[in-house]
Amino acid sequence: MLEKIKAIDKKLWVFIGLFIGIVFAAASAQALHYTDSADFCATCHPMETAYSSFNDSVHADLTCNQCHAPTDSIVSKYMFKAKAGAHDFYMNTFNVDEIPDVIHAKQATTDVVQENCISCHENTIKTVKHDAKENCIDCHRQVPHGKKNKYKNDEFFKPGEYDISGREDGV
Amino acid sequence: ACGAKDTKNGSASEPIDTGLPADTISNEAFKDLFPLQYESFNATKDMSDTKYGGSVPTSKFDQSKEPLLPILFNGYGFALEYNEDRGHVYANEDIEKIARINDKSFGSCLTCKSTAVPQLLKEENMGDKYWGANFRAEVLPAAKEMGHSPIGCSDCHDPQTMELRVTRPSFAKAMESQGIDISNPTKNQMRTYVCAQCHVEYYFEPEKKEVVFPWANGFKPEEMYEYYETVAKDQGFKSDWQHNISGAPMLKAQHPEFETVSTGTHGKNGVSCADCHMPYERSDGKKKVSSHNWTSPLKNIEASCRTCHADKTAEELKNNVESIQDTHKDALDKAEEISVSSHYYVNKMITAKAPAAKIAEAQELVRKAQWFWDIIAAENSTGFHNPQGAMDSLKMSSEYSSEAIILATEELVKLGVNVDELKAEIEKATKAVLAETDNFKKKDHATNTFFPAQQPPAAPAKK
Amino acid sequence: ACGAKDTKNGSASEPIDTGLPADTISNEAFKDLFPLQYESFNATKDMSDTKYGGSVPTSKFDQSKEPLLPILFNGYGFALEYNEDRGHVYANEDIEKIARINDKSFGSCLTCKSTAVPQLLKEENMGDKYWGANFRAEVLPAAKEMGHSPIGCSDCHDPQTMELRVTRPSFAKAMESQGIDISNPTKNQMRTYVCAQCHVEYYFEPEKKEVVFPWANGFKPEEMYEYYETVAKDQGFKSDWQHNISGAPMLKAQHPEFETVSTGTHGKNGVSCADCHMPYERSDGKKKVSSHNWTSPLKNIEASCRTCHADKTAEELKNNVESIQDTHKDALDKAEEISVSSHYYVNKMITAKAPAAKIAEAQELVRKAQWFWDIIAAENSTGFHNPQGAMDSLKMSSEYSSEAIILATEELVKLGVNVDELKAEIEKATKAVLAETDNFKKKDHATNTFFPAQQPPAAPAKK
Ligand code: HEC
Ligand code: HEC
Ligand code: HEC
Ligand code: HEC
Ligand code: HEC
Ligand code: HEC
Ligand code: HEC
Ligand code: HEC
Ligand code: HEC
Ligand code: HEC
Ligand code: HEC
Ligand code: HEC
Ligand code: HEC
Ligand code: HEC
Ligand SMILES: [Ca+2]
Ligand SMILES: [Ca+2]
Repeated sequence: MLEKIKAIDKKLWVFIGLFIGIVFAAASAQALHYTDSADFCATCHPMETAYSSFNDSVHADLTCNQCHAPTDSIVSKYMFKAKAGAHDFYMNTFNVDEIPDVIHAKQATTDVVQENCISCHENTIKTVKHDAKENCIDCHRQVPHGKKNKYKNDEFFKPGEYDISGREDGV
Repeated sequence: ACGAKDTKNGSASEPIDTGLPADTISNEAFKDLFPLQYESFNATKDMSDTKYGGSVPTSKFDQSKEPLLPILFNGYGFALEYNEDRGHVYANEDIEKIARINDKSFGSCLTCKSTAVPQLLKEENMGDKYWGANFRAEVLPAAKEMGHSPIGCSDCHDPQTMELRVTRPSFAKAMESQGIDISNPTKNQMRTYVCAQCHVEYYFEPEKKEVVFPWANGFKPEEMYEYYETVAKDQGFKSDWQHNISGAPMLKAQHPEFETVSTGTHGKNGVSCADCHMPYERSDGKKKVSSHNWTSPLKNIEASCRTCHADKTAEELKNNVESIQDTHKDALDKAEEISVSSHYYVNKMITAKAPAAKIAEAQELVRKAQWFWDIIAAENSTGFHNPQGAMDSLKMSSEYSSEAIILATEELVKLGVNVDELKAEIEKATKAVLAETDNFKKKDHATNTFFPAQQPPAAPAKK
Repeated sequence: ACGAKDTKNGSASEPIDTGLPADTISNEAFKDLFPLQYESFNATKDMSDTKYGGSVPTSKFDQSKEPLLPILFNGYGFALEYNEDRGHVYANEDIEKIARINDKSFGSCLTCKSTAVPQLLKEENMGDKYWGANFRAEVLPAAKEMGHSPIGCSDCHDPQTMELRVTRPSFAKAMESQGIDISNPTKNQMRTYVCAQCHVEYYFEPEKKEVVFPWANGFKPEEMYEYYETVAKDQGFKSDWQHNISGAPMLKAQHPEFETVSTGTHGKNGVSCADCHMPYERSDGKKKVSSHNWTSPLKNIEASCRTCHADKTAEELKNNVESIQDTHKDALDKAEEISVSSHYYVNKMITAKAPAAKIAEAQELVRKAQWFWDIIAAENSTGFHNPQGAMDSLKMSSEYSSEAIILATEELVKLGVNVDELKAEIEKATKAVLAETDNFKKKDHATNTFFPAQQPPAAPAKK
């Protein structure tokens, strides 16, 4: 077991290196920006519900990483991005069997996102003690992925033609 | 971006052509086309339990379940054998084995067990004769002949396009009787409707023995009861059986999962059966499929509940459910206990020769009381599908049982009956039923010389 | 976390110094410092209603509320006058006016109405004598003298730092009696605890008349009842009053909002009172404040509910609440109706001279039955705070009332009493109460020559 964890860890670090390498090799500011964007994140199947639930929220104009990567300094941002990105990429490519059925935020994500809520909304939360609970999303449960039917797209709610035996219209 | 992209194989939005004949009814025909769903379906073979639910074969008469049932269903097949439900894959095996089926049972019983039913119902096969045809002699052999499966793909999917569909005609008729428009359902609704063709309360309309769902007045227990008192009675359907202790004309309630969910918190908020019971699973690592392993969602809270309740841990969710269920189970036990007493009180009215009109009045109350707990006990979520609604019904049940006992007490005391002795005899009979270890014999201890049977022997079980 | 960073004004981590004396009790002293909260607090003057709640002054005896209460509380002050609650700002006005207060009432009654109480309780003022001191002669004048406010800032805030605080000692004692650690509460908990010092069930411990919350065994109705049967009885507290119809030793239940929420869905999920009843609001267009306009959250669903339930419209949420409340209200009405009958049956037992032991047994059941509906009726959310738990308690109430009636029926018939006549007389008395238009006189019709009063006249109301 321990062996396995170590092995994974090693592979993962190789990936992190690789990822940083790729990112800095591509080097253009645009590439860096692209890897923050919703378009980039959504290239992965597992990110779909996150994308679609975000896409029709008031936060749809943001990039994913305005919430999901540290924004306090360039260094912490790219360190976090590289590690998280490498992990996602690694899971998606080499460890598909371990991808959970429903993806949930890890503690690091919760913490980073929380800091970002605060930094954008400083003005709002300055006008009132806006700190009753541990995290913003303890109240704002639907920001931006929390809709209870988030994996149901419009198609789920479109009236359709279905065969229902015994129905008067006989369809 | 690719949010709209299809992650699942064979989804409805991108109609597929399986190449299978339209009348395919064997699950095995789908095996190679949809190996993941097929495998998942077959996982309903697995047997494991949760605190109140799960799929290990268990008699409902067990001490931990509802040990008073052999008294409460006395005189009916349900006092003979009645089990917790388990995986879909066992449906045909279980109905063949169950002691409730006898040589007089008819076709209707197969309606929710076999993929052959929609075919049998076709004019060119049995047509409307299906319902009343003999179960063992005609219907079951015909279904086997066709190579049927237990609750299979074709019950819910068009075998050619794999679109969801409803194949049992009773559903559409009943929805329309309530005035619900089902002409253009959404996919979200279909994810409930496919289940609602079976997981519902029903009775056999007396003429053709057709399966009918009593929904014209609504889905609540009191609305369905109203239906039985009006529409069903007008049709000539008066009762499922005559109770062997109270002699009351009884109704047997059945698995009203759809009705209960619909009127509860989740249903009102548009949550479908499939949302909880068929969560998306990453079956072979890459592909997401809808789980076809219908069982307790508590076995896979991460995928089923936490899709919507991500702000809670699996442990918290399990505790929430169990605390609802604990409260519910205590209340159900109590309601059944009072119901048992009411049956015996009426038995005593009969033997003490109380006025016939009073007996009839008490029997009416006993029938009603039993309906209101049975429609809850027969529901398989131990209260979770609708905590408030279930408790409301149990409350009404206790009230009606008590009314019957009050009425009986008045008459019995007038006739000089010793109520303390009566209570002692009830306790004695109850204990005898509980003490019997052979489930099939439990029912025999519910009547005795003090409480003689009120039924001519050998009334056949119909449900 | 939000809480850890200093992003807010006047937060706990960045203590403010108001410059006010530690013993400030007047709301007006805070007016200039916190004009927005002050203004919001004063908005509790507004009067408007929702389907079941709201703040328009209304008698609980109204046809649309609980018209049977003058029978059910007969012999006690609550049969004289009992109103729906309204804004905090009216607390002192309402207690001064209420007919339940008389010359024998004592200090304890002011405990949850005035900001002077924590000061009065100090050794240098009245100390422990406060509780039992005369309300009109001693306590109220002392509070006025101090310049008290109705439920004011100092009840929940430290006047110097504005930190949340609990000022009524009964709360801490009761939590500790149940073994709940309150030594380091979170802010989230404090947002409930400040309310839980008043919105709770209580009784007056008989010696000092101190306000006590009966929580040692738990927060559920049956656990509090158990407390009254054990701890309270050992202290010498047997009942709040003797019922004027059944002669039973009764308990009066009071506003158990905290107990009910805590054991319900929201409470178990860590939602606090302030989350729903004090949502952040933009008061002057710029600044957000916590609403201090405590009233029905249904008047401001956008801020109160939709912060957490943003995936539902305000309309959907309102419908969800009202459908829970409709179901609840019907069940409550029914439970009260059966409870009324049980009181009259026992009255008849007394006049028909049934054996004393049987009367006592029936009275015990009547007491218990009333507790189980009253603890629900006295709760102000019409079931919403805990739909399943409330219904469970109503169910138990109906069961106990019925047991009393069953017992009574046996004895009465033995004594040759005509039960039909008894029922007719119950209906007559009930109708007389309902027909009376003067709320203060309703109670007088509950007893008559058929049902003579069981109480010596002029027993003073204590609660
Ligand atoms: C406005 C801020 C914000 C934006 C923008 C945002 N997210 Fe999130 N994200 C969150 C929050 C908040 C959570 C929940 C954190 C928790 O549960 O502790 C979350 C959780 C997630 C999760 C975990 C699964 C889940 O649904 O809870 C994934 C995956 C995710 N986000 C991906 C994305 C992607 C991809 C994008 C862009 C398409 C994106 N996020 C944009 C705030 C944001
Ligand atoms: C290469 C495919 C891929 C891409 C591109 C991708 N993800 Fe993911 N992501 C995954 C997989 C697979 C997981 C599940 C990993 C796990 O749970 O261990 C995941 C999990 C997550 C989680 C939840 C776990 C956590 O760390 O909290 C978040 C948040 C997330 N991704 C955000 C993003 C964001 C933001 C982007 C774009 C900057 C992005 N992802 C791009 C595949 C991807
Ligand atoms: C990069 C900046 C940014 C970040 C990070 C961010 N937000 Fe926002 N937020 C916005 C913007 C822009 C709007 C839209 C403002 C408007 O339209 O008035 C908004 C609107 C909102 C609103 C009000 C709109 C509504 O009706 O839903 C809430 C509540 C909110 N955000 C909460 C959060 C929370 C909670 C987080 C962290 C999970 C967060 N925000 C993270 C920029 C941000
Ligand atoms: C105790 C519950 C609670 C918590 C915790 C909470 N909020 Fe709010 N928030 C509210 C309420 C209530 C509103 C007002 C909603 C309305 O008026 O529609 C609100 C409004 C907002 C708005 C909308 C601002 C506006 O002026 O319309 C933003 C942005 C916001 N919150 C951000 C945050 C952030 C960031 C955090 C974490 C630091 C946070 N909230 C934590 C309850 C909370
Ligand atoms: C919100 C989630 C949810 C929805 C929606 C839901 N169920 Fe359930 N269901 C549950 C839970 C939780 C249980 C209890 C399982 C247990 O006790 O282990 C349950 C139990 C059951 C059982 C008994 C399972 C067993 O373990 O024996 C059946 C059958 C069932 N549900 C059918 C349905 C049908 C049919 C529908 C739709 C009409 C439905 N359910 C909708 C969550 C749900
Ligand atoms: C009791 C009803 C029922 C039965 C029986 C059933 N299915 Fe399904 N099936 C569903 C539902 C509901 C969905 C979800 C449809 C959706 O949301 O698009 C589904 C989805 C599917 C899909 C679409 C992909 C996915 O996983 O969501 C395929 C393919 C499928 N089923 C194949 C089968 C096969 C093969 C069988 C027989 C072994 C079968 N089904 C039996 C109800 C059923
Ligand atoms: C054709 C009829 C039919 C349909 C359609 C149907 N069921 Fe069932 N279901 C049954 C029968 C019969 C059983 C009991 C089988 C047994 O115990 O032998 C059952 C058992 C169950 C169980 C209990 C499993 C266990 O582990 O105890 C669950 C859960 C369940 N069904 C859910 C569903 C859901 C969800 C749907 C729709 C997606 C559905 N069913 C559709 C007839 C049906
Ligand atoms: C598709 C979404 C969805 C799924 C899946 C789901 N729920 Fe819910 N649940 C809801 C909604 C919507 C509500 C209503 C309250 C709300 O809006 O938050 C709710 C309410 C609840 C409540 C409070 C209601 C009550 O009756 O006390 C509990 C407890 C709960 N869910 C547990 C579960 C459990 C356990 C499961 C899995 C078996 C589950 N839920 C699956 C959407 C869902
Ligand atoms: C309208 C659909 C429907 C009809 C008609 C129907 N059943 Fe069922 N049956 C179900 C469902 C759904 C279950 C699983 C839920 C449960 O057991 O409560 C079930 C479960 C069973 C079981 C397994 C559990 C048990 O009760 O011991 C048996 C056996 C059974 N049925 C026999 C019969 C017989 C015999 C008849 C005819 C008298 C019949 N069924 C008619 C839907 C139906
Ligand atoms: C989840 C939201 C929620 C929580 C948490 C909550 N309440 Fe309520 N409360 C309501 C609703 C909704 C009503 C019903 C209002 C109506 O009928 O108009 C209500 C009604 C009330 C009323 C009667 C108001 C009136 O209009 O007359 C009081 C008093 C009250 N609650 C106190 C409390 C206290 C004290 C707590 C904490 C122990 C609490 N509530 C927690 C939502 C909540
Ligand atoms: C010091 C005692 C005390 C405290 C502390 C207290 N309340 Fe009250 N509350 C009362 C009294 C007394 C009334 C009734 C006043 C009247 O009707 O004259 C009341 C009435 C109410 C009402 C009914 C208003 C209406 O419109 O009908 C609500 C809602 C309410 N309180 C909520 C709360 C909440 C939430 C808290 C905590 C944040 C709280 N209260 C704290 C004593 C208190
Ligand atoms: C019944 C209890 C109660 C009473 C009375 C009360 N408050 Fe509050 N107050 C609260 C609660 C709860 C909060 C929210 C605290 C938090 O979450 O930080 C609060 C918050 C505040 C805040 C912090 C800013 C804000 O709006 O959240 C101020 C300032 C404040 N109250 C002033 C007052 C003043 C002035 C009065 C008297 C007019 C008063 N309060 C009366 C309970 C009360
Ligand atoms: C601080 C968050 C929060 C607030 C504010 C809140 N709720 Fe909830 N609500 C929850 C949670 C958590 C649940 C449990 C189910 C879940 O996880 O979604 C829930 C469940 C519910 C349910 C289903 C439970 C049941 O008893 O049937 C209803 C209905 C509901 N809420 C309505 C409301 C209404 C109406 C309000 C405003 C008066 C409100 N809520 C305010 C968090 C909140
Ligand atoms: C433990 C706190 C507490 C004590 C002690 C208390 N009350 Fe109250 N009182 C409340 C609360 C909270 C409300 C608002 C909720 C309600 O009315 O149900 C209230 C409401 C009232 C009301 C307005 C509504 C009504 O009932 O007509 C009056 C008048 C009143 N109380 C009088 C009294 C009297 C007289 C006493 C002493 C016998 C007393 N209170 C003792 C907390 C208390
Ligand atoms: Ca089962
Ligand atoms: Ca009110």
